[in-house]
Amino acid sequence: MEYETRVGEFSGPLEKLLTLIEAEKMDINEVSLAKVTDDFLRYLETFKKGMTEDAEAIDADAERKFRVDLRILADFVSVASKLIFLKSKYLLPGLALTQEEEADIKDLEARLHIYQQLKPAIKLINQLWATSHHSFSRQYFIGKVAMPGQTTFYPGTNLDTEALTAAMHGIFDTIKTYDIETETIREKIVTLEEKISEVLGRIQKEGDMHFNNLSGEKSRGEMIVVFLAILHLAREQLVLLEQMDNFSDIMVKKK
Amino acid sequence: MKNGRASLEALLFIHGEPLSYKKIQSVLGIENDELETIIKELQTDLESNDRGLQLVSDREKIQLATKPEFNSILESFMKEEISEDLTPASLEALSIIAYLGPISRARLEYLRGVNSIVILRSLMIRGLVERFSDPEHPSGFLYRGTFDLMKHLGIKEKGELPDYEKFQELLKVFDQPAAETEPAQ
Amino acid sequence: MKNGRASLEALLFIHGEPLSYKKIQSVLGIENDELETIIKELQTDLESNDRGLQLVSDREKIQLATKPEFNSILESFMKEEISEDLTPASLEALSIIAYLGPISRARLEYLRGVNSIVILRSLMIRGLVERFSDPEHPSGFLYRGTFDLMKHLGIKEKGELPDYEKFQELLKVFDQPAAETEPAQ
Repeated sequence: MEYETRVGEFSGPLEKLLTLIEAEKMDINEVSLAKVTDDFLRYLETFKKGMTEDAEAIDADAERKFRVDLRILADFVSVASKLIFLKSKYLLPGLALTQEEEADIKDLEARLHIYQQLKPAIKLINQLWATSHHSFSRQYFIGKVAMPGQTTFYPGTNLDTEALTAAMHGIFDTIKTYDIETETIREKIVTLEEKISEVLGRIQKEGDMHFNNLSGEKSRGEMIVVFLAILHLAREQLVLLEQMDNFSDIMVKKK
Repeated sequence: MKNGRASLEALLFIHGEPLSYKKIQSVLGIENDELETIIKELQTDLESNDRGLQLVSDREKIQLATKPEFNSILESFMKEEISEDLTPASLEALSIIAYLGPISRARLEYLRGVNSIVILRSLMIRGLVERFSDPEHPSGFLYRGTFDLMKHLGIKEKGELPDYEKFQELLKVFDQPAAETEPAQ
Repeated sequence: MKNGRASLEALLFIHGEPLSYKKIQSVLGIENDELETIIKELQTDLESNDRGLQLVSDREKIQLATKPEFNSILESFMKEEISEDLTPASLEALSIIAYLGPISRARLEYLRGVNSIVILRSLMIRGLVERFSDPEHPSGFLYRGTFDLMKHLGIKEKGELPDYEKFQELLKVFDQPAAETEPAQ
């Protein structure tokens, strides 16, 4: 299927994270995770950029591709937010992690360990796929398909128009569920671009301001996205991050 | 040739139809004499009571088939298989073909989200569906309901099926423009 | 049963697709024990270098297929549909399903850290993976590799995958209840 090409290019956040950690020859732990966070976010950005380009095309195919990408993005963002929490432990001592968030980070570590053990299996299947000799079987009742003009007709006892209509409804229900699931994901993602431009806008308007101000009354999830956006901006060197001492607020400054 | 019998068995097994001596020689890369020897060996093997297959041949062609002593058991097996009630999966495939046919296999599979080769074959064997060459892509095939199916459903054309218009509309939303025709087998 | 091996061979030959043990028992009118014995006998027969066929099996179903060593002879004959390349994501999902299947979507997604509905759909359309009702949770589904996958990889059963036992150990992680959450928020 055409629109799965994009999905295929990205194995997933765990694979990416593990690759980054292994490239640095580090073990899987909090320190190494915190260390590769920026690289991970940068990667997430390139993924996002590809998506925006797709979203500009308006035909149905591009729209579908965009929705598929959203699903994957959701998972990358989910991992990214865990990394941000972790990083924030080092950067924002004021933002104490809840038990749940600590558990999330432990869970991420555990998953990476499992993924590391799984990786050889993926290599093995890839090898088999590329080099194996195939075994072939016969078609279902080969040679028994009725020739034109031949009268075989076995409808069974449950075939009527109602049964066919019900089956059609079932198919379209499945398709609808599939679409709704993506819509929900879309609603839940606060897109990075929006946040980034929002932050930029406010900085330009009000000059330097405190991170606490910026995040305002928002939910924790959104606060993380704001933080993510700031990290992104800092990386792009659009603003400078300044933390006076370990326990203070972070200053966001216009460059 | 090493493993001549085994190669011949494998080849005739997947081909399903009578295969000419010439073709076999070229596929296995052997001369006529050697092929004759291998066929005789295979024939002798198949005579065993532990084998259920036999070679059917004329001067030019040869085919692997089941021994006649299993005809009755196999025929009743097949009859039972194709007269069973349609499974939910078969009904699903058949409904798409009835409502949206003629349709390619790729499109059917795309809508169902499942590989449908075997189900299509079973629907054809049951006389519910037929396959024909796609007039627009001569190398591809399309599937449609048979005349007997329409008669059984009590309709003259698919437009008479309940909610026909509605499903056509729904389909437009979901439709996929990419090339859909099934390559020739 | 007299001629058990021969009947089984003829039955699998005609049917072509994987056939369930249950169905075979009812067609041949034999009990499970006897069927197991017959299958073992047939398997032993097929090991001979003079035979070109083998049995592919998943303990519930069984199928007659050609031995992989005849691939080069047969490939030109079979228009293969599934040999297209696998994308990294498909490969990742397929490997997990091949080694750890039957597996739920939630577990697959836990291990991949990524929503896998699209990949699962594409693997099912290609006929490499199939979905079935979880016998322990009737409303849930499990995914497993298909016979077509095994044949494509040239194995007779999934236990022949390299280091199969070792990777099975990884399933122990699911004994901890925490490992069941879906990754997508």
